[in-house]
Amino acid sequence: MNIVSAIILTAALLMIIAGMFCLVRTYNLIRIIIAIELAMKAITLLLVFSGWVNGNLALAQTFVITMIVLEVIVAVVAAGIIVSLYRKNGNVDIRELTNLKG
Amino acid sequence: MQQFFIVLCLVLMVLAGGAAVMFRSMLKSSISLAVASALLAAVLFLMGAYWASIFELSVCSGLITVVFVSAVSLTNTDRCSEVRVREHKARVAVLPAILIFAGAALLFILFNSDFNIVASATPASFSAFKEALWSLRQADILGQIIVILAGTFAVIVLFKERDNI
Amino acid sequence: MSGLSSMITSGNGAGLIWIMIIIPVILAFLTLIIPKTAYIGRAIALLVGVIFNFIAAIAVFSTQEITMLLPWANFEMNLAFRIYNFSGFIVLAISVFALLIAIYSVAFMRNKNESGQVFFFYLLTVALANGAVLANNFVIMLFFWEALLVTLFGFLIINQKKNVKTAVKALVLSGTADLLLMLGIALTVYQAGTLSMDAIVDLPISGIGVAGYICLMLGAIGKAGSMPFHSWIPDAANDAPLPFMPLLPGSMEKLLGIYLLVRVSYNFYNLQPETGVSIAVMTIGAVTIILAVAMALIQKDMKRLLAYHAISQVGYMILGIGTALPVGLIGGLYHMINNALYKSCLFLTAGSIEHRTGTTDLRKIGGLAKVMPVTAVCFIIAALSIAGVPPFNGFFSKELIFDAALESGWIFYAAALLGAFMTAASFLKMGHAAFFGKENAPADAVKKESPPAMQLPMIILAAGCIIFGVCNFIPVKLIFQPMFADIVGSHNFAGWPHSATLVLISCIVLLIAVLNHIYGVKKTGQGLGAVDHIHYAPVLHSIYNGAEKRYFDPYEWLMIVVKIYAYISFGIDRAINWIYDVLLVKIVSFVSARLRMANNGSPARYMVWSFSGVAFIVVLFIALM
Amino acid sequence: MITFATISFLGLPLLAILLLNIVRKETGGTISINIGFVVSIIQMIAAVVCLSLLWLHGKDFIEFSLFWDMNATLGSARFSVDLFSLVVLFCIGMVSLASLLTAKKTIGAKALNYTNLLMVIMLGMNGIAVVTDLFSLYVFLEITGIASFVMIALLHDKRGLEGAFKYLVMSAIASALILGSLALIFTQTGSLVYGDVANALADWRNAQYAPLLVVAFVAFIAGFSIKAGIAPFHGWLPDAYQSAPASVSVLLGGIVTKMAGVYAIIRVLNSVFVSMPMINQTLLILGLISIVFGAVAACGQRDFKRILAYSSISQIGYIIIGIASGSLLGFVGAMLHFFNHATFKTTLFVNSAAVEAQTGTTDIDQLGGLQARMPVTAVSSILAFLSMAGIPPLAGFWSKLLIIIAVWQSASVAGGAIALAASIFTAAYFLILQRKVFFGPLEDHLTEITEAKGTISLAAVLLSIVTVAFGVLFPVILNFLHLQGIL
Repeated sequence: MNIVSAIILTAALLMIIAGMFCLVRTYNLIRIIIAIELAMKAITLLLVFSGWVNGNLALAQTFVITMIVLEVIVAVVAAGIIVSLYRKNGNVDIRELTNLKG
Repeated sequence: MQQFFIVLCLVLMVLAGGAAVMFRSMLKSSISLAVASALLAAVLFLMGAYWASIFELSVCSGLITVVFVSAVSLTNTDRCSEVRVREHKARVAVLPAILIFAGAALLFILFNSDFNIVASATPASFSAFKEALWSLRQADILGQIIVILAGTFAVIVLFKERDNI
Repeated sequence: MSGLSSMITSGNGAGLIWIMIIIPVILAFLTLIIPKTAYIGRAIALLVGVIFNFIAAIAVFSTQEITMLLPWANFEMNLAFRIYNFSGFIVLAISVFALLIAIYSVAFMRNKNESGQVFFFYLLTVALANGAVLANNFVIMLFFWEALLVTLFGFLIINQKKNVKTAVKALVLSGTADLLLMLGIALTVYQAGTLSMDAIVDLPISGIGVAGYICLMLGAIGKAGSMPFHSWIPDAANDAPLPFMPLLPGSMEKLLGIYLLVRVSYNFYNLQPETGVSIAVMTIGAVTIILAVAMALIQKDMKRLLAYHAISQVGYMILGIGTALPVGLIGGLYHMINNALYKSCLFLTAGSIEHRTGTTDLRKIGGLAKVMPVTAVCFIIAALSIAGVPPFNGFFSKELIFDAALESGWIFYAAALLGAFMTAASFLKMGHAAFFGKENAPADAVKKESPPAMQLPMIILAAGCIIFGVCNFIPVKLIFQPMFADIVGSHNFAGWPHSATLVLISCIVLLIAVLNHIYGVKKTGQGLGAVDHIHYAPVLHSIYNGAEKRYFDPYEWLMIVVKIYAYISFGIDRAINWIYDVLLVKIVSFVSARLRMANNGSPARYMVWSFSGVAFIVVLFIALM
Repeated sequence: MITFATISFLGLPLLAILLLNIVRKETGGTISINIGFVVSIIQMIAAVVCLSLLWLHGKDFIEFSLFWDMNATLGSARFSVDLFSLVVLFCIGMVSLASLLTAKKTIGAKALNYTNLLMVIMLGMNGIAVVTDLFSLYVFLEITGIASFVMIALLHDKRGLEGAFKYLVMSAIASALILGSLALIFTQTGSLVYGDVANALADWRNAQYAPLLVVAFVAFIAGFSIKAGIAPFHGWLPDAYQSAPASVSVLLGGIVTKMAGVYAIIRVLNSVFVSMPMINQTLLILGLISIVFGAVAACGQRDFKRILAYSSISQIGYIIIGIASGSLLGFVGAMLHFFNHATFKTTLFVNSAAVEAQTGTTDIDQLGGLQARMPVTAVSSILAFLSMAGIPPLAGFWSKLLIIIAVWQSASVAGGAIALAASIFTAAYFLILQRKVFFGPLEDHLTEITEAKGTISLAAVLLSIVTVAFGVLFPVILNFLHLQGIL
């Protein structure tokens, strides 16, 4: 068992846990996106780690780059929706988002 | 020595991530995220993934932070701090559940796997990277083109079009 | 003839089968489309259909054996047809009767509103009957067989609302028979392991075979209109449009039913004489003969009387085939074709009288022999045939059946003789009442002979009665004996009956019938009352009364059972309904209200659900590992 | 011919986006919708052409590439179409057409943006259908996702933004799960191309990092379950469907979530995770939960579109248990139910769009007796619902039958019985909806209502014809599949 591998995996898991915890706990819409970004950082780490482990780092890097592009677009769209919601509701509180239920 | 730096950066990254969760101010939170991202870029560099590292540094810790900061400033939410009312017990109860499952998964992996690192010390050469990106991942390149188009339309719909209310 | 066949089939009979099924169907829809004002168009469509069918049937009859197989669906459900001498003959017989009755109908249905529907169902029936006879796969046969039920129902509900009851009755009774047939097919296929009809040969009638045989047999005789599936036929005689009676109960259903009965008894299963099953079949035949003819005796309406005879004559065929003796088989088949000839002829004469007088009630008509001589002569020939007077065809086939019945047991012979007596008596009565005696007709009657188009089929059928009687070697020696050469052997049943004693006894029975008639006419003073002394005899009177009130109608019994069943199931139904309507609804609405409350629209809650879903998957994985 | 047809799936919408943004904005509206018509119709034709060419040449699949030819080394992500993806591509064209027909009357000034995004979403879905690589699958999933968030928020109303945000958050969690799982799988396999992964996983219990793979499978199932909206991962789905504009919910309900979730699961189970009883069993149980949950929850809803959303959850369950049965029969059943679901659910969403366009509401308590006023809508919705409930001559019956037989045969008699029994609830919410909306006395404020205009009714009629024809001709289709050796 390679100690660095263990630490990388643990760090990735801690980041994911931090992200998920923040996701469930927070009331702020922007922080939800930050939480998702945190989880995505961990995933990036995992992707490069897997390439590092199996020796196919070049392929892993192409995955990471494509993923980053997607991540940015998601963040932009999310920010756009949040800003629009702010214009409608006057705040960015997730508890306001309960018009649709049942 | 390289491995020591990797571990150090990882620890710092986790700390920065924790800070991003814990800070009450959204601005500080965003900046912590950017720091975590930058540290991640360092880790990637140390692992030999240079181009991924460059992208991470420029796009994630740069561009996304800009997006967040502008969103925060547009919505004036930096001041309104987190309300820490625990209305939903289920939402709090989920934390131990996540921890237990994650911990179990980690232990399960760590004590059952055997990692033989094939090429940890040899960073991917540029030609290998180029070969991988251009010759093998045609679909992803098309995907990137389309997603950028999608982002453009999203910006048009969400920002440019004025509401008629 | 072979030149013609090769012209149509172009060397391959498969196309012929398609033509026989598809062309009538297309023309059937054409008759529906053609408007009422263009009656001539409808008539031409009908005639083209039946003539085409006739030509194709000749080609079919003259070709060699052809098997056609088109894979259609899984599980061996192939679109398989087979032409061989027996099925070819039945198809030919059907086409002949269809042609003659169509010519008659064209004249009869003129200026009637329902002609379009009648012709539509007429052609559809012909097509389906062809398919049912030629099918070589049980599923395909069942499809055509069941579809015939639809056209039967269609015929019966064509114009009048009051027919609905009769139509439902016919549907229920024939449907029951078809259900039994389906069950029989299931049992047979289970036993034989194949759906292909020509691959099922001589299964033993033992164990499950008994059930399989009995169900198939009941299905077959149910189509032929035997007891206990008969009671809709007399009602239909009153209500249905005229072409229906000679076409379906008169000829086609007999041909189909007996065709299947013969195939079931001699091909699929191996019916042996003197076995319990054989006696059971003969009993059904004997009971059908006596009961139906006894009812026929007292009828006052021509069509209704003929309908009862249509049932009774089936009894002879079943009796003959049920003996499982070669002579009985040949007699039964010979009687089948004879019956189709004279019974259609009789229905056509009844129709001819209805056409001119507007009624077939024997109390309202009389002495028509002078105004309708052709009809009268045809009627007399057909009546002599059905009564079994030599040298007409009925005589010869009945003698063969008598022969077989006597060999199987004197009681069956006695029943057949009693049936012969009553048949003769009832036709003496009917002929006397309708054509002789005092001239009598409703006021609006047209007192002249029917048009030539209606005379022609009657004349052809009457001539057929004579030809098949005098030259009985044509059907017996040239057609039936070669078909069943493996059963009959080299034995020849054609020519004059070999037992002079039996002939003598038959003649005595006929003589008694004539004497009885004279006695009855003397007593009541009119032809119609010729059998009143039997009708109003002490014990028989009350039985007849009951029968007229339908106390002995199996359909009525069935309806009583159904009513009781309905009453019981109503209670059960309420209980089940309560479970569905009240309990289940309450549970569902309760649960779904809870679910609505649980979904409070908060994204965090959705995430919590998802995380618990992940936990659930982990638990499942651990459990499954 | 075949190159042209295959390339058109990805090339044509791209071309259309170029064309759309060249035209002047003032006249852009109607022209853009018409360009959309052309694209979706060509897509349907191309799918049919490819299908017939596939059968003519007797091939199982056609591989193609867009920009340059790739040599098939480890990790090269080519495109490929086979029977299932062509059926799905046809569905995409069909549902897009229905959505466009609905949009023509309802979308108004947003036509250009709508069509732009529709082209992007079509590209995303076509990509999901033709890729042969798990990572590319993720990329196109994400594209489809992003375009649908924006489309839900297209009208910029409060509810739309809310639904879009909920979908976005859940979808992002799903992406994280899927991508994490892919990273772990990549550790083991060194490539994410379907075939390579399948080969590498063939002996996964003895593999080097096997525990990683177990975690990867859990994350994988969870991620795709969120995308597909399988209970209990379904939370976002009714909200997104309800809040979207009429024409967008046609698209979402008819095809988008099925592509993003269900198609991906079927594809991956069929060509990557071959014969892994653990995954199949898990999906079978999740599918059964989904069937019962969706149907029961639908019974209590008060909104037309929400009922349809919950019924989607239930119907997705059927598709999932079909593929989870692991047999070929189950696969064919799932494929056909996918097609049927695309048909009848689209019909129903078109109907809800018609009701919304004419009465201004989808709340079933405020509706009633519309049968007399909107006969086309009423009849087509009855047909679609009967098909969904599995009433014999209609299309839904056959696919459901195949699925239940397949589940039954895979030694899960209880599963088959539950799936069968849940049809009762399908009938129940169908009756509730029909009684409240179409049957009964006409509400007073609805007396002025007329049938929906032109294209909406046209879409409903066309889809109803497909439902009925497919049902009636089904034995022929089954026999054809049998003759082709597929079943």
